[in-house]
Amino acid sequence: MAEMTYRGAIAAAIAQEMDRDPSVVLIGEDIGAAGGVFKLTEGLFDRFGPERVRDTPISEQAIVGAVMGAAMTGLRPIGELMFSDFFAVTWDMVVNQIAKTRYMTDGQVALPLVLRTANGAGLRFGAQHSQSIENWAMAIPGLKVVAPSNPADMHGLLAAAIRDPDPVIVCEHKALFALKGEVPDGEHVTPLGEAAIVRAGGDATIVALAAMVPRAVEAAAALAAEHGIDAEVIDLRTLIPLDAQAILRSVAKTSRLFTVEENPRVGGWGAEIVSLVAEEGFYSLDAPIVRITTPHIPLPSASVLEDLAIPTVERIVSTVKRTLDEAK
Amino acid sequence: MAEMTYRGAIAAAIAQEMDRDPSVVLIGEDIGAAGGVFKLTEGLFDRFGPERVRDTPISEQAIVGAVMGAAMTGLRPIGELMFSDFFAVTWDMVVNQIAKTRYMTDGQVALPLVLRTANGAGLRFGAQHSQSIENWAMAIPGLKVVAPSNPADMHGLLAAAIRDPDPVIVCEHKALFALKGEVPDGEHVTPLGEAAIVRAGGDATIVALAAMVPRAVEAAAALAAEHGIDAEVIDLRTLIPLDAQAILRSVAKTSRLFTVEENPRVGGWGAEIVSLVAEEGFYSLDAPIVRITTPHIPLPSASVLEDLAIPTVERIVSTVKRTLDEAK
Amino acid sequence: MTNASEAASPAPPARVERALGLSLYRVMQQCRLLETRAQELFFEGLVRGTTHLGIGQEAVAAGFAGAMRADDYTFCTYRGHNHTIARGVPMAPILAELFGRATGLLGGKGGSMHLTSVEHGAMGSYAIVGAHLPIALGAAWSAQYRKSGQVAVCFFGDGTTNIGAFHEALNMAAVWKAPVVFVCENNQYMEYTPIGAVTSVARPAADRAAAYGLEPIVVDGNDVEAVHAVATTAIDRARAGDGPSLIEALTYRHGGHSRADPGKYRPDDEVASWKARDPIPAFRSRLEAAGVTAADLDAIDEAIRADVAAAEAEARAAPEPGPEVLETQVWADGGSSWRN
Amino acid sequence: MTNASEAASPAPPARVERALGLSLYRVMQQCRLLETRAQELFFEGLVRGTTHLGIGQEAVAAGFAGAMRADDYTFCTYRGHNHTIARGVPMAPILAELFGRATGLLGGKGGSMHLTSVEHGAMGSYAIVGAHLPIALGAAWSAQYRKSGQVAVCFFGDGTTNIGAFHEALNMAAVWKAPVVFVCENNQYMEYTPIGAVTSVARPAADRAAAYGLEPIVVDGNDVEAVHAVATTAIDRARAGDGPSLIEALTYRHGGHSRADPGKYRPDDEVASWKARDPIPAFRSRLEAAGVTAADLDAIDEAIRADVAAAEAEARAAPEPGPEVLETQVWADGGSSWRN
Ligand SMILES: Cc1ncc(C[n+]2csc(CCOP(=O)(O)OP(=O)(O)O)c2C)c(N)n1
Ligand SMILES: Cc1ncc(C[n+]2csc(CCOP(=O)(O)OP(=O)(O)O)c2C)c(N)n1
Ligand SMILES: [Mg+2]
Ligand SMILES: [Mg+2]
Repeated sequence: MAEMTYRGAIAAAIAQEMDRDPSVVLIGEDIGAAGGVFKLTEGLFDRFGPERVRDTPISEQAIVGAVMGAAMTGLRPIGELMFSDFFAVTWDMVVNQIAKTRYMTDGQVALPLVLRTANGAGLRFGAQHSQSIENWAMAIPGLKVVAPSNPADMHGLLAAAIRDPDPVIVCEHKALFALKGEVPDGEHVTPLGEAAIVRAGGDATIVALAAMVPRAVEAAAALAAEHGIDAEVIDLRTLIPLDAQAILRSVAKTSRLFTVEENPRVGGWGAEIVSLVAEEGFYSLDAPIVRITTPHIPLPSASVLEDLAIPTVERIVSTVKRTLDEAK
Repeated sequence: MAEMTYRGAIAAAIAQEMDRDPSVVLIGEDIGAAGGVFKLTEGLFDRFGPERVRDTPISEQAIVGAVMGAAMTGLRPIGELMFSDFFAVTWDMVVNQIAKTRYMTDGQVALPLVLRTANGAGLRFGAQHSQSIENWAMAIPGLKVVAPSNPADMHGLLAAAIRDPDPVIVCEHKALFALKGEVPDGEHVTPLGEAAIVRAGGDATIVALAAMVPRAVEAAAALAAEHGIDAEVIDLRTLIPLDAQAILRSVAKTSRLFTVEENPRVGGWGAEIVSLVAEEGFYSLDAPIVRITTPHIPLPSASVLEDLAIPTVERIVSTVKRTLDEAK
Repeated sequence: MTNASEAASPAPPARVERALGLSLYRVMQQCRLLETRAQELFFEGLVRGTTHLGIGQEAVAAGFAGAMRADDYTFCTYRGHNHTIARGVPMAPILAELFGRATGLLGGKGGSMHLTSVEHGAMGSYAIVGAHLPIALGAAWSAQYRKSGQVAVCFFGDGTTNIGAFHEALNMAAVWKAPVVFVCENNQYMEYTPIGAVTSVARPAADRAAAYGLEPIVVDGNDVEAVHAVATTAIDRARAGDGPSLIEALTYRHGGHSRADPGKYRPDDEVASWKARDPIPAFRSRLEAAGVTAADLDAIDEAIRADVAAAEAEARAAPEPGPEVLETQVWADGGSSWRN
Repeated sequence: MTNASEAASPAPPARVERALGLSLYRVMQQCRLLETRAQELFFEGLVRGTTHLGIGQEAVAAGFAGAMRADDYTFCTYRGHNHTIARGVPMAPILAELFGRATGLLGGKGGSMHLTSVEHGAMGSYAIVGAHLPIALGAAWSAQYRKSGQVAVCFFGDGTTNIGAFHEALNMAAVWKAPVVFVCENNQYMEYTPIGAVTSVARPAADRAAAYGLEPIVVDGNDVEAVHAVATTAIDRARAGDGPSLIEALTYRHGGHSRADPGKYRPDDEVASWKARDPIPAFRSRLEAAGVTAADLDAIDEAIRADVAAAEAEARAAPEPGPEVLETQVWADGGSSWRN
């Protein structure tokens, strides 16, 4: 085990896979000589050279299109979109081309590619640089979606995404870049599609993702300490494939479900989890299912406002407490 | 009352608003002299001239950007995107610019604009020309979303969208273009945000939108005739603003909820309706909530496959029947 | 087969050697005869959804395909039947795809707008204007990285030069010296709108070449020999590592934009003058002037007619796809499951 | 204030008349002194999130703003402080916005990257590269339709010339003869990457002008008089109905791209040579050569310093926004309610 930052785990996972497979290449803006604006790809250019770590112009459609063209002709390319908000500029390439081509060609075209991106809020960057777009990607058949919450998962899931035969969107959470944690030594790969029960509990299930996981864990501790509520916390880790069974099993035990997400109120991934349980776990439930989300607003830049917008530990605690109280 | 097609109602509503307000202008590809590839804007060019009905190059980013710039400087522009799939090409303009600018500028910038688009499946156009993207738009704070199911609503809601002070996405369903219906004479405007109870019933609530409304109505008739199940059918008409109360009131009465949508399985608008009721209407429910959707696949082009993918009357009937049977 | 230019001065003899000439002719006729039949079948209701025919533009497809190596890549648009045929993809699965049958090239999942045959280097037909230019660049980048010597050829229309993806792909290809040839088939119209009405320059592709440090190249897209020559030069250049080219081929679609569009927005004399320059009879005359007999050419036509008829019979007899394929091939495991 | 070019040949006298000269100088100094202080405050932690400074590029903002009519429109990028100041927006709400205070220009909702003041014609700062070019075109189209005589001026960087929206906006503006002036501030870098490394032509904007039927126009972006002259011509042309222009202004940012970036990827001598061509001391010398006294100029500087200090004090004293504004102004009814 080595201690590593979430940021460091990204470059380490990419290096691990580039060492292993010469068809892995990386392109994006300022990722090469400069090592990326968030220093996520530092050292890769020096180690693997300009043919494998390539700087691009500001041309997100060309970046993502090129990644697709390379993937269909024998490479395993990784494209970086500096901020996840920029997916909007190249959404056609992602949803109409990459996501649909295997199906449209009845399996003739394989697209083993990764699109990595800095996702989420917390850095006071304002509405156009702080979004959480994992829910956009989740709604598109043909994409897989990964959003790790800690360095070990960042490393393991990114490596798995690079090896995966399908297009994978990897959401790297900006607020977690400096987070430190243990990462197993040796080749570390974590299968896509397995949620992690990060805290076991019997009274309520809290489903979270990425930067909301540490908050959910902290909230669960507070709920136990202050209110005697023993919550189970599930880190989804990947939205697609979704570990639906982990959620259903947990709800079967706890009978109460909460989701904690950075997405704006309407149409976030939480709604999908709720819908799954409202259909398949309905008879286990004994309280309303409550989503804890950002309000349905663009994200504000001022620190106090941004902090108010994103779900807090206090909001999780009070929502769970109130819902369980009312259900009694 | 005049009989009109859904297609005709579009041009009629635009003409009504252009007559009324000289700041209303229309741009898009082939919409002028040619009257649009679906003949949705036929006659407008001859009547209002090239300054108000303007053909554009194939430049969706420029079309939508120009609409935004015009809206912030005194016009009430309408932009046409020929197929809703093309929203992906200009998604940045829609979600990062149009949706966020009022909030980011703390209300300085008003954006009274409409983006109209041919949405939905049924014409065997394949995966890149058949999508239902109303769920994409619904998830973006700052956008309003309209999706009419009949000529009268098409006329009334489009007129309301043009008068609305906010950006409105109007989804015009391709499979309904030829549908005929009565449209009230005189200035016909239908407020945004009011669902319609198109069939009253006490045993189950079926929430539908656009082309799924006639199917839900037909299914309700079959459920009554064949199975003695008396379903209430709600046509949402607008997703944002959402008539949540209409849904909650209905579920309070029927205790069972179904949604019928063209969206792929994961992350459709149905999930938002389910989540709303699973939280706020939970104690009324006595059966699982079931979404009837397209599978989580891109849309196939072959007629038989496309017909299998989109929710059918039979699928609605059997799903409602089975769910109610199992709940007994 | 009558020759539309008979009334004019006699055709000069073909310059290309006989085998190549016959092959270019054959490919153009394959395109023409298959599409002509497909259009009839659209009106009969057998071809469903939509079609975008390239009748009149065959010389571009044949000229380029004839200059490509078997492992080179073709990227084209919804108006892609010609390019797919030109790479040697058999007719029966193409027609079956247009009919939406199980034996279709894409199993009925893609349709007319998405013809693809990876084994023939036909890397897809793309229906969002402009999207495939960056994708073709990506294939070229891959070939460059793999040092495979492959070249990507990317076809698109005049209207496509005004969309953002065009610009991004051209710039990045030029910076990377990627082995890709961008071919604008300037058929004068973006759907129903004359290209000049929505474009800030007279030659939508050629007048943009300098913006990417490239030479402006214009070719008579109805002269299959001229196309073949330009294609050979550009492909050789790409293969040699000298980077991309942007070529504007002037041509015309004889029919409407798609489906049942009769193309009435076009002046009659414009249509007539372009039809008089139909690439197929023009090239036939040249071949004859170079000594190929009418009988040889007629035999080719007949063989193709027979192929089309056989393909049609096969496609008609093919079953509709069954429900079991609806949810296959969303992901690489062959299925559509997104959860456990 | 020392003059960096003192060592070189003496400055030629300013050509513009005194009042305009002083005004251009004042605007440049306002930009410089406010941004210099903002940077210090960023390192103190008072300015949050991010900033992108235009120190070194002030001549472009001042030269253009000085040529605009009060009701003309400015569209700029995240590197937009200069352009916002140049339109006359007061300093206190700008600084308060950078601090995230309730009295900020955007109530703390937008931040440094989105400065907007509609009443001053500052129609927004846009943080997705390229997005505002089509939006500026739309404002110009609106002015054209309303026959208001207004012109939209749109500023962007060299890196922006490689994104699709640039291409679409330029073509559509040219076809529509829209009254918009596109101004590329070529500061030689796209973030940390030299523009030449990712661009297929030497002059990223000027070498693209012909692709839209426009004249290539290059101006010394560090010479405020030259900028003002070019701006006047282009704005007049747009106002007269003669359509858009694309202008490339050569300039340099003295500091890094954003936040704490020290800009170390740039060669020292390159930085030094551009700093020696700092637009402000250069213009000061010209003003002095034209007879403006150092005392007059010092007085301007002092007044601006006092303004900056007052703005800072005001912003420091301002309250943080309260929770009650979090959900306001999503929609025109003032709120965020999306349901009943
Ligand atoms: C992004 C996008 N916008 C619009 C369309 C609709 N559309 C399909 S073909 C076409 C015209 C294309 O013209 P051109 O590039 O000249 O190709 P041609 O059809 O003439 O071969 C348009 C506007 C589309 N498919 N994609
Ligand atoms: C679509 C998009 N891609 C990438 C970025 C990240 N980014 C912000 S500024 C910048 C460089 C812009 O360079 P240039 O246009 O020269 O402007 P400058 O910063 O030099 O003023 C980049 C890549 C962005 N904001 N938007
Ligand atoms: Mg064309
Ligand atoms: Mg720059």
